[in-house]
Amino acid sequence: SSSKNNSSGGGGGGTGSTPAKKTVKVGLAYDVGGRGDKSFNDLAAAGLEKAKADLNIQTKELSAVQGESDQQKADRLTLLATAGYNPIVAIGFAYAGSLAKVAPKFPNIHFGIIDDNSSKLPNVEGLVFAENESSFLVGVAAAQATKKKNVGFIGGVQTPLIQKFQAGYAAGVKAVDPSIKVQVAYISQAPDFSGFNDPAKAKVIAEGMYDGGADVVYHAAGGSGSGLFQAAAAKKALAIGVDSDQYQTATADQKPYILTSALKGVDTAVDNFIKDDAAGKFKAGSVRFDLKAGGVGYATSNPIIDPYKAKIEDFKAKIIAGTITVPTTP
Amino acid sequence: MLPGLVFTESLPPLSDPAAAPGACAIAVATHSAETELPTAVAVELHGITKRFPGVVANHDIDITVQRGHVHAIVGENGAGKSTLMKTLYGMHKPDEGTITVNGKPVSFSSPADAIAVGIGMVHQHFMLADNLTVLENIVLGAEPTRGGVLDGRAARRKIREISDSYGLGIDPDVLVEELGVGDRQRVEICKVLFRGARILILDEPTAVLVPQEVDELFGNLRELKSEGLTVLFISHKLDEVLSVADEITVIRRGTTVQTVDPKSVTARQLAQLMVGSELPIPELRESTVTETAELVVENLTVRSTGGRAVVDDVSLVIHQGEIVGLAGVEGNGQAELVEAIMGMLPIESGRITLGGTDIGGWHTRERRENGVGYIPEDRQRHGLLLEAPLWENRILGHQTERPNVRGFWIDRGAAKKDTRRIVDEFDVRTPGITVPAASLSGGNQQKLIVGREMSGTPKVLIASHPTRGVDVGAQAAIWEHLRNARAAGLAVLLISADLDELIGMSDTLKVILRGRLVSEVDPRNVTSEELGAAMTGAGPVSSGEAS
Amino acid sequence: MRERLSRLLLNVFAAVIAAAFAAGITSIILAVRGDSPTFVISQMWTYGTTPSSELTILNSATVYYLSAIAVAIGFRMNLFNIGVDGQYRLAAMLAAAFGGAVSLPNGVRQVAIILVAMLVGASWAGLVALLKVTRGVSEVISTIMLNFIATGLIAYLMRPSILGRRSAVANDVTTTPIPKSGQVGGLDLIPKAGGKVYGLIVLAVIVGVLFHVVVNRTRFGFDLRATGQSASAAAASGVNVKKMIVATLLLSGACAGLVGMPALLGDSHAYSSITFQTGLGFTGIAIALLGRNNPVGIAFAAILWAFLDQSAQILDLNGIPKEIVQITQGVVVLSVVVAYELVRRWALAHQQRVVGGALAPPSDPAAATPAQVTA
Amino acid sequence: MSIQNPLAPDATAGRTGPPGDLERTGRFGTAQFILIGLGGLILLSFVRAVTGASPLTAGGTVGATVALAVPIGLAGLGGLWSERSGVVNIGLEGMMILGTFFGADFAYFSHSPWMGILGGVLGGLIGGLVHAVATITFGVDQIVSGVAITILATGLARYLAGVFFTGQGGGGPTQSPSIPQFQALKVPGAESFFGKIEAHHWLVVSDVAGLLRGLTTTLTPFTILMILLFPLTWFLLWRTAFGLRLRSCGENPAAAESLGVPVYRMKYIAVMVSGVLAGLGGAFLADFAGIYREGQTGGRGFIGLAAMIFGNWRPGGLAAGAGLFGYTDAVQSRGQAKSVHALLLLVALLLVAVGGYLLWRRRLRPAIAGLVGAVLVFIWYSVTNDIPVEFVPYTPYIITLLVLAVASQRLRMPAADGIPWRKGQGS
Ligand SMILES: Nc1ncnc2c1ncn2[C@@H]1O[C@H](COP(=O)(O)OP(=O)(O)OP(=O)(O)O)[C@@H](O)[C@H]1O
Ligand SMILES: Nc1ncnc2c1ncn2[C@@H]1O[C@H](COP(=O)(O)OP(=O)(O)OP(=O)(O)O)[C@@H](O)[C@H]1O
Ligand SMILES: [Mg+2]
Ligand SMILES: [Mg+2]
Repeated sequence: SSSKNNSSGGGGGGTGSTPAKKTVKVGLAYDVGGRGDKSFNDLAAAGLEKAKADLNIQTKELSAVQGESDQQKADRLTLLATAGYNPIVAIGFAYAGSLAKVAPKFPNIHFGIIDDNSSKLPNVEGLVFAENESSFLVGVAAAQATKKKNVGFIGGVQTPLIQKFQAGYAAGVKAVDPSIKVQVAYISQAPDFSGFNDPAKAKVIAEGMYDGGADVVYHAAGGSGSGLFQAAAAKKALAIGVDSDQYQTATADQKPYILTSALKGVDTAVDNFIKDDAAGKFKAGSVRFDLKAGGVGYATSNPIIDPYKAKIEDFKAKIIAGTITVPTTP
Repeated sequence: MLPGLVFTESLPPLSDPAAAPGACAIAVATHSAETELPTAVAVELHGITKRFPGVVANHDIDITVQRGHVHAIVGENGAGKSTLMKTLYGMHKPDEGTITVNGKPVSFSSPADAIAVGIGMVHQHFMLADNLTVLENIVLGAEPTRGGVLDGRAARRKIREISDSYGLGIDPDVLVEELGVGDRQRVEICKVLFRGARILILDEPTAVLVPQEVDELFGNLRELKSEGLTVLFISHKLDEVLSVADEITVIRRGTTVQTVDPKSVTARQLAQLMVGSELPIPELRESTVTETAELVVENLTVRSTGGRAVVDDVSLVIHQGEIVGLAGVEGNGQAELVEAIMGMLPIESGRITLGGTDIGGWHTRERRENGVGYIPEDRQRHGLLLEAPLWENRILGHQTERPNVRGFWIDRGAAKKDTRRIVDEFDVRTPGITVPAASLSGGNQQKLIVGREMSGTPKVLIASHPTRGVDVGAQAAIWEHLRNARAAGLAVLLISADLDELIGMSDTLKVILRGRLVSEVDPRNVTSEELGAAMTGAGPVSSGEAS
Repeated sequence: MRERLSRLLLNVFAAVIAAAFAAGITSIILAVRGDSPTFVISQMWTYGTTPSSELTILNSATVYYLSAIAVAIGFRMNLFNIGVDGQYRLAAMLAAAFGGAVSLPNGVRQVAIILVAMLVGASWAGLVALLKVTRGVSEVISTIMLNFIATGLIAYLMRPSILGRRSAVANDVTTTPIPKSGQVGGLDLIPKAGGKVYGLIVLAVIVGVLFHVVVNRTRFGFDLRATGQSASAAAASGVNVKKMIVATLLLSGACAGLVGMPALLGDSHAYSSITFQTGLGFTGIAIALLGRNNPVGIAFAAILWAFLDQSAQILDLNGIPKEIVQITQGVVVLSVVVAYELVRRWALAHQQRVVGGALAPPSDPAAATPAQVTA
Repeated sequence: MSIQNPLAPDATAGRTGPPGDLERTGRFGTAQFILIGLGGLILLSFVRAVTGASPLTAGGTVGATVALAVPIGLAGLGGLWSERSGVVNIGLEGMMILGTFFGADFAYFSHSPWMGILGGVLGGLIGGLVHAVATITFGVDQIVSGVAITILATGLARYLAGVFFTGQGGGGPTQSPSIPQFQALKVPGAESFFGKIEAHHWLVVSDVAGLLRGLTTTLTPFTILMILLFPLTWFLLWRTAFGLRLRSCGENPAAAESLGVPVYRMKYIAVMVSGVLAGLGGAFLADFAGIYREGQTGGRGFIGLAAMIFGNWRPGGLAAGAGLFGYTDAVQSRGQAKSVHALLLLVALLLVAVGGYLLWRRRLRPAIAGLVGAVLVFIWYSVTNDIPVEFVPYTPYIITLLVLAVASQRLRMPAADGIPWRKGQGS
């Protein structure tokens, strides 16, 4: 649905005193960690920055704290709404419950929410991603890169969302070669979210996987992921990043070992949502950012991925065509 | 008590014995030392005043202590003895006055300063860490080291030397926790000697000791004296004081009353100087013993966690109106026997019956509900909630009984009313019943406990050291209450380290040794020396040997 | 009564000193960073006192209160129940599953759910008691361990094949939602707040009153406090200390079980490991001690805590890092307890003076008073 | 001679320990410890062989055990110092958080992991100092102060991270950029030599090789230094005059004061060292992870506290507790469900051993309980192939609790632990 047809410039009905840019007040409610978390929230922030290139944006960004109640989340959204921000983007499905309570009170404000499509309200748009599809593709890459027919997956916290990554990855690996072994580990269980912030533990788990025969390990563990990259560099084995292209942010000694990353276009989603809304193209319901829509994908910045690209593209085409349906649960 | 008290200067020696009310002729100490060099004076306290919030604990005190003397200080509970000694030991600074040690004026800001000039103190309450060894307790603060490392061998050697030369019999490597009170007392003394103290302060060192141990201690003191050490000695036991001291200073209500020569004063006169009253004598009047056995203990055995029989096949009958005394050196199973009777320790075998009912399987609370009163040995650990107000302490141990409770509820009104009754009847000196128990002096805490345990007509009273550390006035009151209750048919088990109390207050007297009842003596014709001998197993008492 | 009044005044005085001190420290930090302290404080006050903030504060405080009472029950007996966190999470989860599964008439259902929560909380705490009285395991360790184990157990039980329900649309696993007939409606206590106060705030009040009555007015409470003040004296007085440990932990756990109820029955209606509020057990520890384990004190502490939580939200909006408030919270706790302590010392000295005066020194220093216990 | 000794059997009962010992040692001597260790190794080797769960004794597991145990052990050691002086320190988590931040901060900006150690020391010291001022000078409830410090440290670390790391490649309020790390000291040739033996999966021999491989290839200078702190602590606290004075403050401060020991000063030192140790634990964590990450301590401070109690307030016991925790954590992390399942067999066998020992000591009731437990665990082991994955990350907690439930607890905390002390109070 909403694709890359960015509203370039003021679009219709520009009220701007500025010649080209329309002024919008965008409110962002981050999940725990907020801007600067070098992960999910930062991707959203990047989307906001992108939107700034085209729009004259006043932003207000608030973030959640660990262990807060639904009501505190609702208050955060209300705070933004009453301060006149419109649209408001809630980053993370943890806001689903509070949004359901707040949105009806502000029928004239448009809300976007990442990773949730449960809302049927007329002023809420859910922005969800096919993480399983991007994970499938990096699974295909891993299956080709492994020499020992043994790969690994590290999940930060065992939640349905992270299991979606696991399911797609395993399916991708098996699609190439069903005999490849997939080791799976989660660092913690919800509501113990320490698994997203424990690089030491991720390092130990990754070392265990490499020692246990794996030579490619994929993580969906947020801030713990750096532990995987360290282990990979130390063991001279391969690792796969998540969400953003982690090859770009890795240290020089780790770079050679980062095969690829499963990309999740939270930035694109936020960017599009803001621009579409500014262009008067807000649509209630939900948008799914999948391979087809270009909302997810895999990174190719490390040249060592090149030999495997053909096959990956092959599978990608099949998924887009619908001949392969990627599972969402392991 | 006594208004219009005349405070006098203690030095030069008081020549006006009439200053003390009751004016008996008290010979004044003559100080041969006075004619000697000034350096013969070890300690001189002059004009010492120490105030606490609302209390003047010491007021214008003057004491001169000769080198090589045992100088006793006596006074009733709260007279200010400990406060004065703590001042001398640098634990707090006096508000006024000067301290001179060995002719030099000193000003201490911590015990370390006092230790440095050769003063050592054995405190009224033990200052020992249970979980450390004797050696560690002794060397603490004055550790011999070699290259920073604790030199255990040197320390051990030095402790053994001290122990041998003063006959202290100390084993440096035991945990203090495992020691009885007598040993603890000796460890305290050794601690002081280890630091090379030449001036020793002993604050009520004998309160917990039996006569033999007291003799031992006095032997040690004489030993020290002959080495030229000076001893300041506090005690409530006046005969002891008379036997060991070279000089006695009486303190009353914070100030020195008089310094006297022990050779020319009697215990009675001392008591009068202290409190202005007669020395109370523990004694029972006519026998009230009945035929009805109230508490019967048969073949009771209790084992320690290590499996040893700490109470070994003990049988005991206490009739209504009878006080059964139990004599024994501390640590011979008295505490365990009491705790077994109270249901605080599991019994291995044997029966305990109360008024004919077997109570062996009952819980402590049931026993108490059925009329067993309990005055514990350690009042602060077992008898009181120090931070709770007096009226809550009235409830403690009787929290299922009227008037404290009505059904499920605490009856605050009634409990407070009854607390007031106890405070009045037992002369507990307190400004009110809502102050915390900790703010009462030890003697008054004890009176509260005695009053509580005697409320509600108990059938049996287990009284462990009911007058320990209590001054002569309070002692008399407690004895009187015991006598009255006995006359009303109370059965009492009395345990005490004070042999005069045991002999005077018991209808029947038994001796416990290594967990066994070894003999029964007739309290009417036994001396404390004989009893003491029986307690140590040195020989059975000839008189009244019964089974 | 006069005594009580003066004690109350003293505590108020302490609180004022503490607040001033905390404000001072925070001001310094703010000033270093170049923000105006007065601006921040006035912002926080303004936002914290809006009706909708008041609503959130009251609701948060309700939950904090229950948690702190659960902790305080243990503290009153010298037991350190760090395990409230695990207890309430497990209780909320199982009670939610129960509430979603059974059908009972309205009214009965809510009560049944609450009872299940209390039962679960008590059982999880009972494990601690069992380990302590039979095996001598320190409750500090066992509760820390059991908090983590509860997480694993909840995750296991929340498997879609067991008690969980995977949402078709959202990325969440929840228990079956409790239908209307099992929910507890809110109260319209604050006009214009745009929401309702948890109906179970009533439960919190009842728990507070019960806590006070049971602890201070009953035999059981006396035994509990006695054991807390001196286990040896309590044992000698006939209290069965082991039984008391079990009873206290069961009660504490049952109370912990209630912590999740206001939100479950009044708001979320289902348990989700991901969105259900966590960490309340730890907040409870701080609040219990801040409120000095006293039901009224805890109420004030809970409200203060909730106020700081809530009013901090506004700082983000003004570009001031919110973590400043976390620092403030830490400082507030410290300065409040320091002020209490200073006032307590002052009161003690004062009491000594009074007692000393009542006994008219120096005529009889013997019975005078100090409250410090000699070692 | 005293008359007391022969009369009071209590006085001499239960005396143990050689004369050279300043404090009573535990029930086990060095020889017994070695024997138990050997027995454990054989048992472990047997279980590894039967179950095929090689992570149980792999060289990498040794390295992981050490890496996971050290931060916990250091936090526990911090607790030990503080509590030995009579101050309960529940703020270890907060001090550790400060250690992670300052450790990473110093290491990053100085480009030297050694400066990270210094950072950890400083960070912890700040926390320790606050705790000391609050609890010692102001006599604040020690638990409240600890809780407050943890809250404060969380806020402070985030605040400072925002200030220092924003704009530094990859850093921000929640994490630092990658920081320079210590490299493992590898004994030349050890890797391949022991590795080969290990690969044969011979009973015991391969397991020992695994152990040696771990020790010779995974330890960094930081690790070694931190491990040395355990014997150093033991030495300082139990063998020096300073240590005696410090411990006496935790046992009976009134007695200590009456002998001229400066109680406040000793407590201050202890609590500050406590903070330093916890801070080092944090710095170690950051060094091992190669990054500061908000929340990376993940409750390790509390687990350290538990390990300290587990170890009965002694460095050896604490090391055992932390080691047990680190080992099970390493096994579950590296081997996941299968290895944890294998641990069930180990638990069953250990229960048999304990039951047998108790039977030999004629302690029938607990012996039977132990054996019944063994049978139950064995049944569980044999009828399942796995344990639920949800429990896997929590294996260390379950095992620790089980060990505590089985081992009878003779805990002895310092007598004056947690009781506020005021100068002159004992007078
Ligand atoms: N630290 C203190 N603070 C306040 N008052 C104190 C303090 N120490 C002692 N007092 C008061 O000073 C008075 C004298 O106490 P002190 O301990 O010197 O008595 P004592 O003569 O040793 O009595 P006892 O025979 O009971 O040992 C007591 O009544 C007590 O109330
Ligand atoms: N540091 C202190 N602060 C306040 N009061 C104190 C202090 N030390 C002692 N007291 C009080 O001083 C009084 C005398 O204390 P001390 O320890 O000498 O005797 P006690 O054990 O209470 O009495 P007794 O010797 O008669 O049993 C008691 O009332 C005690 O509570
Ligand atoms: Mg005294
Ligand atoms: Mg006294």
